Amino acid sequence: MSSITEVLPRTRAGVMVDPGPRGRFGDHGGRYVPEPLVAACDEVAAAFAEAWADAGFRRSLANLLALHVGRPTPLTPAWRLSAELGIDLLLKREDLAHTGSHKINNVLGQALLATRMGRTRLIAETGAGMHGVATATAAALLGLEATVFMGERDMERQAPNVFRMRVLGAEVVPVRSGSRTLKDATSQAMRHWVGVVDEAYYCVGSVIGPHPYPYMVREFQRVIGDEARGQCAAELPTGVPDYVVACVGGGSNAAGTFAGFVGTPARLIGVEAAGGAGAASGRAGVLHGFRSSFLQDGDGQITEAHSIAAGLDYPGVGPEHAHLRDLGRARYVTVEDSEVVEAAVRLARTEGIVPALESAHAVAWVIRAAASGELPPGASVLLTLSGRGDKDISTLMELL
Amino acid sequence: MSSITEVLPRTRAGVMVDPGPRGRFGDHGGRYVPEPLVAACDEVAAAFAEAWADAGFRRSLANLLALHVGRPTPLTPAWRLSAELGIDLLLKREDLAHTGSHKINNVLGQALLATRMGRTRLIAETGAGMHGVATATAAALLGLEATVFMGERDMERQAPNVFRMRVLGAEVVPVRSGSRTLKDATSQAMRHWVGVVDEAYYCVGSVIGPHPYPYMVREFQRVIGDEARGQCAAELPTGVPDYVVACVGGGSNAAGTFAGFVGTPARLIGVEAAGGAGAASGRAGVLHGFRSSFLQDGDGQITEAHSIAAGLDYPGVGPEHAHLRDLGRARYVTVEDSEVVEAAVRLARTEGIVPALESAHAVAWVIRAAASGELPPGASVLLTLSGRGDKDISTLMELL
Amino acid sequence: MIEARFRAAGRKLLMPYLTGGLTDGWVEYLRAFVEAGADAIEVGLPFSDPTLDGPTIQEASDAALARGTTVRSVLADLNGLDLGVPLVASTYYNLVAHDGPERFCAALRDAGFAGLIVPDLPLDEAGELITAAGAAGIELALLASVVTPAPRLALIAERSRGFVYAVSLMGTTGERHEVDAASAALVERLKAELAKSGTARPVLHGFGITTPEHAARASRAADGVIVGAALVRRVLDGAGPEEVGGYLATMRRAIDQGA
Amino acid sequence: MIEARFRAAGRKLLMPYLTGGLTDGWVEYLRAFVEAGADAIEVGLPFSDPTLDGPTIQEASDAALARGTTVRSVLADLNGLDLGVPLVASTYYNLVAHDGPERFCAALRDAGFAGLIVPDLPLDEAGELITAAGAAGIELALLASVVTPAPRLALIAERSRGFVYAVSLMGTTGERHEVDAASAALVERLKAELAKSGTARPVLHGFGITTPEHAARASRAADGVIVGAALVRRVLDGAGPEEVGGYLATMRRAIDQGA
Ligand SMILES: Cc1ncc(COP(=O)(O)O)c(C=O)c1O
Ligand SMILES: Cc1ncc(COP(=O)(O)O)c(C=O)c1O
Repeated sequence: MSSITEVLPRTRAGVMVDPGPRGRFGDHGGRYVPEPLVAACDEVAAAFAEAWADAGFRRSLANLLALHVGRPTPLTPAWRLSAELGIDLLLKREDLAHTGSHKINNVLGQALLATRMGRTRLIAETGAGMHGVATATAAALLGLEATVFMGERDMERQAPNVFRMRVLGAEVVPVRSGSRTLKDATSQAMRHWVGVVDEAYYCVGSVIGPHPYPYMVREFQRVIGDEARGQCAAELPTGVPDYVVACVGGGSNAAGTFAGFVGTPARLIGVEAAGGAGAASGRAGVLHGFRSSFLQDGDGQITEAHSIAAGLDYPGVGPEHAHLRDLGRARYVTVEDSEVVEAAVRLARTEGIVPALESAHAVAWVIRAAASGELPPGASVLLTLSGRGDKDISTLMELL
Repeated sequence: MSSITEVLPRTRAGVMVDPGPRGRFGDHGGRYVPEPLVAACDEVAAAFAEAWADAGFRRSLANLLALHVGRPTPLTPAWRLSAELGIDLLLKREDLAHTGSHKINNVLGQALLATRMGRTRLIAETGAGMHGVATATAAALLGLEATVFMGERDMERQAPNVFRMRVLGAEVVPVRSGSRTLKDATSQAMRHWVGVVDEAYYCVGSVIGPHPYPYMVREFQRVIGDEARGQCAAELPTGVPDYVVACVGGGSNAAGTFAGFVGTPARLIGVEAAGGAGAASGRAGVLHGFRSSFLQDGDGQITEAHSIAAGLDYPGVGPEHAHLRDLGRARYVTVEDSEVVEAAVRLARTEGIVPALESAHAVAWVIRAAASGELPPGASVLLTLSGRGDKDISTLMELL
Repeated sequence: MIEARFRAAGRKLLMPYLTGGLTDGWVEYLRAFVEAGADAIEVGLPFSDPTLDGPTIQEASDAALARGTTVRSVLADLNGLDLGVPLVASTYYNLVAHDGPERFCAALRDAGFAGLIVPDLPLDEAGELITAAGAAGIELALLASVVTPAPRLALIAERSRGFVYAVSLMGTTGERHEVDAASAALVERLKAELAKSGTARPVLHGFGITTPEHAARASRAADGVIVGAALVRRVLDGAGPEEVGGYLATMRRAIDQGA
Repeated sequence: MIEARFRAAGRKLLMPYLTGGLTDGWVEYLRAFVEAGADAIEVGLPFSDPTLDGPTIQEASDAALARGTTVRSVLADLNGLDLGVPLVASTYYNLVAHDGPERFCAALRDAGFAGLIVPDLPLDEAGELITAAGAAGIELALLASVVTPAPRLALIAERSRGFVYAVSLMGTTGERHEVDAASAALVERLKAELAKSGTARPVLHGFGITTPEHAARASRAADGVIVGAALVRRVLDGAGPEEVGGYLATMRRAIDQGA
């Protein structure tokens, strides 16, 4: 037993574990919410702690993920792209999960929790619409109502997802304030929640928000990393990939992936949009209930993120990512919109997989890093393909 | 050994087996192609026979289906809809297969075969665009070119799939003749094939076309039925569902599903669009290289099918379905567009699954038959959900 | 009967094609064809889904059907007409199967047809129709293509009646810029097979004959040519019987001079 | 200091709110508020993402920021001004954290502020700011809500300075049609807690006070009211200081009569 612990580098001890009652990840995290929401957050925290310790709850969730979502998702060797890049690239296929992205893993967990707490309605914010679709889906499946807040600008660029939510019976509320994207949708969802805490459960879509959300969402997403770890062990001669790469908006797919590898020697790389790089270019700040790294101007005003990928169009990053960055355990890098579009098309044409533009950020970095030698020849790379590109098809076509 | 054979009803002996060198399913099937295509069909038949007998080929295909497509797809109990209908409904989730429908099962098989035959390009016809997307995907994955013929009318109503094919690098050729739907796209693909048999492989998208296509496509799709049979055995007290239901355009998802159950007592139900019911309302005829049941007028002219689901907008049905109908081994029923839309929305709102409008035909029949008592209370029903509804979202929204 | 007529012609053969019922006075085009020196005429019975035809004949089929043309109406239009050359019907198998081969062939015969071509009916599926056509006195001409292997070519040569239709290029009907080089080889192979079987059925070269030069070149090896889309195109563009017949006459001359 | 001033007022308290830097001569509104009988004034330091504010104050924040307003410019505008009533700053924690609590509080004090409200900083996270504010002589008022459980309410009562902000309804700032019934109960609970801890810090009732009647009703249980969106709405709609002050004066009268 002790030898296993010794193998882990010292700095990693206690990384990606329960952040304690105050939800702290180093300097980050916490619970910066108005007083009317404190009790609601407490209730969620208590319910989650109890549920997560309950084998019955875990079984129900695992069952839903297997029967309804199609987990485990495969680990696909990207043969042709690997050959072109001179590396060994493995794709964790969250694009194959029901509803088309990893968001459903988290949402089913939270929706089950909401049912357990006696709530009858889910509230959610959404950027790309994938979290909104996942929430609408979980609500339909469990017989709950759903209200989804979405920036008007995102509603335009991700129109099919708006339709999907409505077909699923969810109410989609356009948010017209600020940048009319994810940041403002999140603000609006929190405002709405204040008034309905008794009946509604706020289903946060990433590892952001007040405690316990960043912790809880990471736990619900760790199924990605846990599965991938086992799959890599079977697939790779070394058992563990040299690099583990995922895109980072709020950071839930990355957190879930990293959670499976944080105790291994794999290098963890989070890829942000150049125009929305909370971890890579942000400063310490507080928004949406948590302390983390945010884009802000010299006066401390949060600045608008700009990304071709609606799901990465967020000026901050989950608190645990800020912590992993501070620790040096994960590295956060950025790619430009143009690289992303190229990467999406390249993956489509080499592997027959049209990735979500969010996920294409991770692909873009791998392509660049393989070309520059930053990824050494022969390196094994696990990349979480967080979602499929159906929602982005018209954006891609316009740019082709 | 002999006892197993004896258990099978007499009429089922030899049903859904190899249709022999002339590709006959009772009175149906055959190979009605112009002389310049006879050799090409012979070559495909020989290559398929050889490949299908080759464990290495089967392994490669199974590998691709597992690693790339995400097979096996789950069998999802439709809990809430079952409760509402008073039956036990199980959904075979082809909507979760990579690219969003069962079409990929067949396409990967044929694309591997094309590679084996030294072809460098795939030709395909497509209606809803799912077969086209699957073909474009397989081509990208295996480094082939792809040319997809699609009726102009279908290109309009399934525009996102046109984009997907193009992003994947395929050439999409608009077909402006006739009804500008699947029938004409098929004609055009066959015309094109005549001129390029040496370099191109014609990747037919359903259990239609000249021998060996109906047989081969059924074999590549039987993975649906084989998986479902095993899953039902684990899930149902009786081991076998009372009913097995699938939508029928050309009939590939139904054929693949039925193949797994034809030797059981399960009743097989193929659901056609009322406006495109080749099996239920057609007469014997010959088109696109095979003899089967087709919609035609009093003069023997093929009439245009009309369905809200582009993938069912075909005036005929695969020859094996005509045969199963003649034998009474399967029954073919029809549903109206309006029932289909209602069924799609109902499934979305009870199970969180937005089905393809094609697949919603099967759901619509189950809903109707449960209400009318045709499906007795408590009946167990396996329904193949052939694809996801993303492509149909705008159609659904217009009608909601 | 066609074979005998052809042999009697003593020249390279010219068989123009027209889609039956294409225009109001479509039979007038047939008369003009005879005038221009046709040795036989192929009359298409329009089908909704002409899978072996290119854009021109597709358009003609659609136009004819839109006018209300049916197999019956084409046969009625030809009733009692004697053009002095054999008429060969061509259509897709669904129309044959619709009536059943026996009734279909009998109707053809009653309307004065001598032969039949069914491009989507390869040898392997043709048994029933061969029997029915034989019984009705209709000569069923089979198609051979440049990719047909030798043993099969022999069978086709043997079982074809009236003539053998040599599909010279890999493609659909329609106008082309040049005549395929492989065609001469196909024709040679066919003639060799026919010689082996002791018959001297003519081999007509079809598909893609667009200009008088094509016609002349193709009829060097073959016993004659079938000209379709090049004529139909002109009809669709509004040319009258005289004009279309005039064009056919230039082909006739080119063949006669070039051969 | 606020507490002392409030006690000295000897009447139910009225604290109007304005978003700092909202218009060119925004300080004139503050003067009008004093004229209308304000006992203190809450000045919002506009933040890009006012998550606890409803549409009116969101709009005001956006408008102020669009004019180039910053924390520094608001403080500068107030520099040297003595309105005769305490000024209470309100803002979100990011702006506090940006400068650091010490520097932020010192700057407030230098600009003449007496108090501070940070709606997204609950008790549990407030330790650092409580210390810094105390050191700078800024009174940090904490919020209490109708769902705050008893033991926590006691802590809030104990650690709040200047006054306690009773968030009467579950919702964001903004105009409402009626005053929530639960609010009186909250205020009673808060006063009981305050009494237990031996202090008599005033309890101000905020959120949703829209009409003079609301103000009168709310100030029956509470020691006074905070009025925000109802005033800001008028400013946004173009009303000048006199008009807005006039409206506030009707509230003052209603409170004084109704109480
Ligand atoms: C496909 C996909 N990937 C990634 C993201 C970003 O979220 P996160 O960083 O939480 O994984 C989104 C958000 O919408 C998404 O839709
Ligand atoms: C989702 C889906 N289901 C069914 C069909 C019909 O095809 P088949 O009858 O061959 O299964 C299609 C065809 O496009 C399809 O896209």
